[in-house]
Amino acid sequence: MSAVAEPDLGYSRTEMMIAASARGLEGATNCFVGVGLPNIVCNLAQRTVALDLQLVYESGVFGAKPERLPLSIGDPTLATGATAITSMFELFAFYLQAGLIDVAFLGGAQIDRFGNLNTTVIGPYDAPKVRLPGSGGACEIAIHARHILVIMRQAERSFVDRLDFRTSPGHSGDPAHDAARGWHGTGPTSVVTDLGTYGFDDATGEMTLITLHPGMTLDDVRANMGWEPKVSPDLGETPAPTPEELRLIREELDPRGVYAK
Amino acid sequence: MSAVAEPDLGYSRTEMMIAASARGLEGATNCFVGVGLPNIVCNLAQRTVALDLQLVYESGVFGAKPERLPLSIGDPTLATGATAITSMFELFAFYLQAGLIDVAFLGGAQIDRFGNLNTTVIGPYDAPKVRLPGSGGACEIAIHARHILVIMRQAERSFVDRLDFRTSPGHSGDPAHDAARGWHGTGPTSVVTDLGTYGFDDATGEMTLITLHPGMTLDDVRANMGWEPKVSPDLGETPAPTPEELRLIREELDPRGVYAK
Amino acid sequence: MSSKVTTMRDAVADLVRDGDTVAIEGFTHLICFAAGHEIIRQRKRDLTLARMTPDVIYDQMVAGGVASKLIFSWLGNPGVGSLHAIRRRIEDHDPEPLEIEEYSHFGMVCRYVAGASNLPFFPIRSYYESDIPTVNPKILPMTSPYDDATEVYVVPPLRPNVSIVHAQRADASGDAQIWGLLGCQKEAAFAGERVMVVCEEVVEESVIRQDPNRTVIPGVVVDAVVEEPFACHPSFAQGYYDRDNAFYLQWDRIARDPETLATWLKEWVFDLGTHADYREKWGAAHWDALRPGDAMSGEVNYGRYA
Amino acid sequence: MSSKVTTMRDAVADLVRDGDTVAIEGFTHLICFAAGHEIIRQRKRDLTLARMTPDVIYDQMVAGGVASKLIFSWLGNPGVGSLHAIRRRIEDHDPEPLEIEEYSHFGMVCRYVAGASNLPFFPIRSYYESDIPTVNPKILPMTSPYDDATEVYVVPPLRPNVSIVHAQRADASGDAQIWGLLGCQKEAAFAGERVMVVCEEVVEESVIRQDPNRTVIPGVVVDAVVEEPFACHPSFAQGYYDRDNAFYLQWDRIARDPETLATWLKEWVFDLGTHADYREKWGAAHWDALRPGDAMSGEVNYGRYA
Repeated sequence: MSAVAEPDLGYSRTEMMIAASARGLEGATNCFVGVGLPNIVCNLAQRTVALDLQLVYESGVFGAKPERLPLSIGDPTLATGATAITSMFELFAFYLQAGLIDVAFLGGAQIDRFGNLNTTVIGPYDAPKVRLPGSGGACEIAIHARHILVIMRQAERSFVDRLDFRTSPGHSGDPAHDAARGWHGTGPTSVVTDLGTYGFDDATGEMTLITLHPGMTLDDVRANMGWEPKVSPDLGETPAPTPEELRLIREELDPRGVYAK
Repeated sequence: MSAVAEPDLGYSRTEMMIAASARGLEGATNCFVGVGLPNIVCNLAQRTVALDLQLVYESGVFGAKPERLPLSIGDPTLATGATAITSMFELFAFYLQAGLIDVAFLGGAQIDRFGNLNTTVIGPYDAPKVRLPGSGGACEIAIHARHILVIMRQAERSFVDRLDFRTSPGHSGDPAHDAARGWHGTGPTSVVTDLGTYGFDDATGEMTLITLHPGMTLDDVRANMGWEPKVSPDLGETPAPTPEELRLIREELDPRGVYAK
Repeated sequence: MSSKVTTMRDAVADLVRDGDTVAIEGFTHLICFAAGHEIIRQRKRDLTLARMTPDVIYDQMVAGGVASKLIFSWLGNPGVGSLHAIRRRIEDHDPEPLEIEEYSHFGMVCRYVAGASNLPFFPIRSYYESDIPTVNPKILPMTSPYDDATEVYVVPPLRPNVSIVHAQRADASGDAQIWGLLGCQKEAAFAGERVMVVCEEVVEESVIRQDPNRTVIPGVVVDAVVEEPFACHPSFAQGYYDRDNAFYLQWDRIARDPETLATWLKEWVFDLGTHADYREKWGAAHWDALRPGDAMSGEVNYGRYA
Repeated sequence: MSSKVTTMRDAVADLVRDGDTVAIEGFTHLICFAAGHEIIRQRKRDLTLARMTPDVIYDQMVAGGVASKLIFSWLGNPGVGSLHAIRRRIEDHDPEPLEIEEYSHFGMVCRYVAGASNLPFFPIRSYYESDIPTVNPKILPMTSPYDDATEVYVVPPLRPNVSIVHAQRADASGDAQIWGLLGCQKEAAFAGERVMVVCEEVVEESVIRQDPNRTVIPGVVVDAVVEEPFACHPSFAQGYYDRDNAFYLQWDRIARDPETLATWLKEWVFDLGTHADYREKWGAAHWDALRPGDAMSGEVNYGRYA
């Protein structure tokens, strides 16, 4: 990404991302959790804005109560003490495809202005410059989870005008088309980056900057995306992480600073 | 049925049916068990000709070891001590439809000369004279179990020239057609009645009398079926139940004579 | 998590509406007779009753006048014989006709799986050369998209307005654990628009969390939890009580005669207020006689990863 | 029942043939690395390796030269990053090309379900407006037989020539019990033409029969049973040992450099005769450090009905 100085605000840009993302889970009943940041985000939300949030993992776990920060979506700490463990067939068929999943986190190597995501390949599919992991469950999660929250660090090469490959569908750019899809999911609801937070415009489905994180500027945003960003007329500032949010992240959720440093 | 005198042979006609059916399980590895007589038959076979026979129940039990004679295919004694219990979806999809079932028992209110079975209705479907239970699993069992053994008391109204309703397919009468079906099942292999035992002719798929039970005559058979029976040129006599078979039936399997009397 | 625990009376009043499609599932095991009795008692009307095996419970409900249609795959008193009240409605329209829609067992199971999975159809290799599709136009043939020569049949999803399933134990959120025969309890619960879990015991959430692989139905699909011991009688609950086979045999006699049946319904359903009255009327000795011996599962270790 | 218990060496020699499609399944949990190492050691060739998540084990096998094709849905070192040996083959054809065929997770799972069920296709609501079907012609759109406006995609059955699944325990006939994450162990086992069950412990049949609902794979589909403790390392076996995350991180470093990787394979696979040698080489302290504390399931009562 274009160099954006790390402002000395008493917290890292990653901590800001985590706190802002967790607030997006207010009111959520359950969340399909990915590994890494979404995992901390969900655990933070469980302790702040969504006390009854049930953690769902594509590995087949519903209602996980991890005693330690899971190292992957298949950590044994997710199984012990969970509410239910099911086959992956049932997790995807009976929970996800059936429309029981409220919120899911997705990310990717590339995102476009409509929230379409690429986790498959950089360059041509048959002659890849970089071979990425592929869909995993992302393709069906994007279609069936009622709300999609995207958490991604921002850079010109990842916020692109045109994806090299569309792994997971976002908005189409035609809201009438989107409404007629008949999917459970309403597509991406928000994008949280290390620079700001975005919503999606109801009329066009386009990503729209809603708040800048403290210390970030519109120029920082422009320098780190491949299209001219749409900006909310009410552009505001993201509230900084609270002391309690920072305490939870640093002392309880990621004491070794693996993810949040 | 037309009255056939119960000959005084030291065993009942039902006991003869049970013993003859059990011998048909020689070499079988597993058997889809129905309630009633097939249940005693399988338990007898486990003690005589098929020591490793695994009992499978459509209720989702594989490898049952009932401590008492089950009262239905869903008796709790089938679950306790079984090898595996599975959902009915998996029992039908992963075991039966996948071709893992070696032998299954079927019966019905009507059978025709090709082993097609009616368990649905006597009279017209929309204005039934007698409403029968319907298929249960019989329709798919008939298609997927590698061998079908039929056990039925013989009578003119049940061994009919023309079924009122074909619930479960048997042979079509055209062996070339049958071979091209691509089903796991080879269709009905034998029929054991209280009068004799039948096979099915390779060239025509037609039911053929192979043995008469002791004391029974060809006239008894003719009087109790709705078509002129095909008779094997080697027509023989069914060996009578052995003392050990009778002891097992009377003392271990059905001491109260509920089924075998 | 807020508690969903309520009484059978309130759960039926809240969840079951006239005209609904209702599935009380349980394959021989865990058939919730108590819920059926409460539906009769509350004089629900015009229900479509779905069940693989209508069993004695639907014979009672059909006799009780709550149903106008049956969806099923095997219509009998298991191990005993016929369901006489249902047969009278089908064969003689006595006292009125009963619409039927029938499948094979696998077809019914796959209807629930499709309903639970939000699939518009489910393919199975069944019904070949059977007359069943000729009397049920919802069962359709199709060829495989990969191979025109491969034919399957499809069944449509079944999404009951209300699914009622019994479990040995559940917590107050509705996370339910079942052992022994599973039938299609899970599929029916996930397929239901509204779901009632009845159980022998409401237990602490910690009991459920000790053995998460035992959980068959998660609370996320459950609307109401009712604790009702012996609610499956004369059916059984593995490890809790045996099937009351004498009653299944008795029912054959009761149901043969419409008047005897009406008397039975009055005495055992309408004149009782709750299933607790039913338990008391049978008496403690009856329940004691149905208790099995012990056959413990043993424990496994999930491991503590802290 | 005759015993199917054998050694890893004999099981791999008997069941895995050059050119086979092999699935070593296990979603993060119960990934049988020991079987992968034995396949490398026996220099099997031209295998198509199927797995939802190729993980470090397929990076090792691909580097070991056994594979010409991958079928998968997520290609990475979970929680760490890339699989470098596989990426070199795909991106740079180094040392030779590697064919790939990819799905989403749900697509892969349903391929196994179709294979396990003898279904010619499986319908799912996925792949809408995704580019995945454009690069995988086996994923086809179709409309519902009930409603032309409802589109689904179908995936074809996957029937591996050999499925290798790990379980916590199994009896000598192959009846296998698993707790914790189930992944698609059951579906992969039922889908396999030949099936190897590897387990932490071979137990008496009576242990299995005490808790039949815990049985995930029945012996009827199993050809060989291998007892091999810690066979999943660096993956984990719930209740037996933890994931060795340090090794997953280490692998990132090892696999980045082909020479370092070749040295690792020589030292840890080719120069060892068996997984017992591997266990010994790591040493007892390593295994002790991976043992979790206890978290017992509690028991349930199936009841004795005699």
